[in-house]
Amino acid sequence: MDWLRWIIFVVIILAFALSFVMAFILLERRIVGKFQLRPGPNRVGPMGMLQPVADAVKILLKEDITPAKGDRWVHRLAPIVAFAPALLVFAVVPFQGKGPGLGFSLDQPAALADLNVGVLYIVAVSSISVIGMIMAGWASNNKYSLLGAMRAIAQMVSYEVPLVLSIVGIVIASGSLSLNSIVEAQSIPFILLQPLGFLIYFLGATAEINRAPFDLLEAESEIVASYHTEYSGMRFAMFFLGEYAYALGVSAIVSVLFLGGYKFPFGLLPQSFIWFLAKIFLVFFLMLWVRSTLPRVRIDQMMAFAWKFLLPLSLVNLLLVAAEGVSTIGFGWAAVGINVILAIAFVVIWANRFYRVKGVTVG
Amino acid sequence: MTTALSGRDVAQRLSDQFPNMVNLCDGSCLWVKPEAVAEVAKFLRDTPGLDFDYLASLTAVDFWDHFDVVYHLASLQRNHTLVLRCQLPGRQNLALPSVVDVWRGADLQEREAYDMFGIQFTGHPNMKRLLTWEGFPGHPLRKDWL
Amino acid sequence: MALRTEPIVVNMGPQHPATHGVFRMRVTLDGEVITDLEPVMGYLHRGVEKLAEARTYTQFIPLTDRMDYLSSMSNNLAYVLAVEKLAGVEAPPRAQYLRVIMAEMMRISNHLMAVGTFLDDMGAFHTPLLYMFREREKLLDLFEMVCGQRLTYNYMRIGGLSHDIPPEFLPALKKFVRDMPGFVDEYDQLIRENEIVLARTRGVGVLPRALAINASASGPVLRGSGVKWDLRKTDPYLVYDKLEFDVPTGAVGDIYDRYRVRIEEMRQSVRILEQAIERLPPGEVRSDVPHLVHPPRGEVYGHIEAPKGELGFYLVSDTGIAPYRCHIRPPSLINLTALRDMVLGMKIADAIITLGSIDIVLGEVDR
Amino acid sequence: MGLAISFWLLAAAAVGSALAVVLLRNVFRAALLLISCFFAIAGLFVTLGADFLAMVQVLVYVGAIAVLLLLAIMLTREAATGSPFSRWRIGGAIASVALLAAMIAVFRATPWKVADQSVVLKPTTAELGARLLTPESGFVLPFEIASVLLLAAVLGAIVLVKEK
Repeated sequence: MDWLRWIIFVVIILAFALSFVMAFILLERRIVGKFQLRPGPNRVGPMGMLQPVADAVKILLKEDITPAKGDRWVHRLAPIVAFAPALLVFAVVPFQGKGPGLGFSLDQPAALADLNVGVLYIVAVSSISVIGMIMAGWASNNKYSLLGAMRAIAQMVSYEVPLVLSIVGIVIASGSLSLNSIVEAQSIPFILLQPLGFLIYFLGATAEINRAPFDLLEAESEIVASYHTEYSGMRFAMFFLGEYAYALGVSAIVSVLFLGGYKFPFGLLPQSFIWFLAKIFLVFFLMLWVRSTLPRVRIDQMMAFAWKFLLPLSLVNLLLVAAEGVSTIGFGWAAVGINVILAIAFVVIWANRFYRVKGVTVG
Repeated sequence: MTTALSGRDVAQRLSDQFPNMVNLCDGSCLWVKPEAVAEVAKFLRDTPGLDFDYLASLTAVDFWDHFDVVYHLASLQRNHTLVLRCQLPGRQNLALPSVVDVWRGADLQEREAYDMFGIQFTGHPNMKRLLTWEGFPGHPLRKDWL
Repeated sequence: MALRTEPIVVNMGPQHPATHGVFRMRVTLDGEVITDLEPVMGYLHRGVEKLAEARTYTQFIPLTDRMDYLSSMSNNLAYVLAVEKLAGVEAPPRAQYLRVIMAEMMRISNHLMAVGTFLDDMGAFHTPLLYMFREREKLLDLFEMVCGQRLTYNYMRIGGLSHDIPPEFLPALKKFVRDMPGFVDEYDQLIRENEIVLARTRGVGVLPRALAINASASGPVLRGSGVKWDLRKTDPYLVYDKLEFDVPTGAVGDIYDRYRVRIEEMRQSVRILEQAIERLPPGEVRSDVPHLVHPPRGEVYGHIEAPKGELGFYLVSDTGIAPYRCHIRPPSLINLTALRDMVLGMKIADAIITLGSIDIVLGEVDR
Repeated sequence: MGLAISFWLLAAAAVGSALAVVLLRNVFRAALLLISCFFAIAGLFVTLGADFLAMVQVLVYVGAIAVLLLLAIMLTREAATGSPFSRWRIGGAIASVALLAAMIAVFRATPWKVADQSVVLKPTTAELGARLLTPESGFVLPFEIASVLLLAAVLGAIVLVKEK
């Protein structure tokens, strides 16, 4: 019953993605509120839980505006192009593995499609959304939007490189491009085995989905709302939801690639999708923490960070992982020790050098 | 404590350099002729002992038959002040040299004075209205503008 | 082969999230690099100087509140000091000390707002701002205790204050003074060593010392450029010559220096507050000055060190009950003179934080 | 059957958007349609069982090349009003027809192998890697030469930009 399985999974993924996006929006506002010594939205429903619903209703009733001198069709299409890939990412994310789990057992991995090129698929699909942003920036006929679109391109093109290179380390260690196999390969979570890779991926992904401190695309103090300045109502909501869907997607991918996905750390408890969801929340919380703490970097600093800091480090990481793979060290606890120490050393040394190069004296 | 230089003392120092350019001086102020104001300003800024490097305030006052342009100068090195004034007779075609080249701080203040009183500062790089819009009727701080 | 790009002219403002009000910067960009900038203002122009000519000296006090509405007390103070100088009256000692207390509270409150919004402009997503609002709130409560208002105080009068402080004010202020240094340290920890803040602010928006003086900059902008010039020291008014405090200065004149100067000034203001509370004498708070002041013919330029810089009032009297001419020297406006020089060749993001570091309030820029 | 339908749909989409790329006067829209053409071709790769190739097609052509193309268009003036090369129309037409003729000739002359069974979807990544980099297949040298070439291109680009 292949068709039935597909339909069930499409429904599951849609329900999962949309409900989690709603939850994330609320969570973000509540948690950031706590960071900022204020309660956050707490009036609509118990503990403000219905706030996203109220917002959604409000935003759907708003007028949908198209700029008079903009490119009307591109303007209308852009939110869809930006939003759809966010959902496509979840097609290959495994929620639970084959075999016995907590409570019930599955005869095959719980994913819509356990693609053999799953990692490549994710990278390819997530590079599409930037086209939606470019379309929006162009079609709005607004200078802030255009600046935002140009920033989007610069950001995407630069951060894609270290991002992919850090994934290659994972692929070498697990010997597969399939996400399910990557999870299965993590008897030791890859965050321990490749701490440097995790750092690079997390920073790169944060930049790719435009979250602080790399949220230059939505730098409201500089370019207002950049590419979605001219959007309102439903179409604005699609951009907004798309952003959170990407945050959800990145959280899920980080959980799968580095935190062992649906597995409980070190197999102490049986596998379950519950652990996976918990890890997603953990990664998302990390993003919130960064966002509510750090100021924004400048565009040239962000580019320099990608090319002069992340890229060399990702090459070092790749070399390290490959060397361990072909040598007798392998990917065991010995490698964990070596990599953690080396990661700390490299980050410290390179960070100092990075700032010296930029001529910034600290004191 | 800031000392306010008397107009008379400064007028004496000016008399060699700028004969017949000082209209009037008293204990607090120094009136110079409008055409000399930029040179006098430069002299006040560059002469050792005076060192008026800081233009605290620049404004104008409408006295019906004439306008006064008032410069409040200060010296951050010597901590003394001076009030320099310029009398512009009449109500039409008011103009005097700009002191932007001497003190950059005059930039926006001269524009404001132009906006509010209609006094042209010749030599100002960007003599446009500052607070009201282009095409605003009249100059609001004149006494006859109601 | 040289790469050529099309310059874009962007009108930042008057409605823009980061221009602190209705202020417009006409920016010419080459990519992200600023090649030209022209500040455009006047959207909030209310003709305060003209209004002054139609009001008695006392009636004008509430209007001064509405200029720099983030430091209304300082505006009150600058105005009444100028009028007192013109009319030749003086406030009783208790009023003088209370005025110092109000002015320094106002300075802390203003700097909290200035630093907070500046970090906000840098994209710190409101967290530092809300931390600073926590203390500003306490200050506003104190002001409310004194005069019943939280924003526009109208507390100073010619020859003193409108009324004495309530009994519960001093204990509350003492508690604030005791706690505040800890909070300033907290802000400092939050931001001072942050790599991103350093990378964004060091060497950005530099206002060299010579230009700062020549462009009539004042307040933290001037001191950030390394000029030790504070009217409280150089031309003391009220009882500042009896109080001990330091004038912090920067070294380079970049955004970071201005930010540091503001943080240090908060510490110094707390010091002043401590001493002023200790020495606060008993007695009247208002000398015998009639409501309708008739100053003798003449003119006066009175200036104080307001939180944003030198706030001057130039008053001309024709012996009438209203000033013949009232000119205000707004520090916010004049500090903008050098904005173009500070941001030329920088990135667009730098222009925003440079503007934030100058700390303007449009009510005062436009009056 | 399903494969055939999707093949024809994708082919129609690819040809249609490719035609639109050439015929549209709005350069930005033309570039967007070029992207849709790339997608259709990626889809064709999927129907042929070349999963790795399809993903690389999206990643490289859509994610990198098309995006840079859009950047170039955004930096161009008057991009919405039409292409400035229209006076080369006749020459362009002749060149395209000649190219098309050459390609048809090559297609017809090539002895195509026809798969004797239906396509089996199996992972091609490992196979591709082995073909490229094992000594037996002999693609190691060309592979390295290509990378040296790319490095030279990158260095050249840096030099060009530095001149400014």
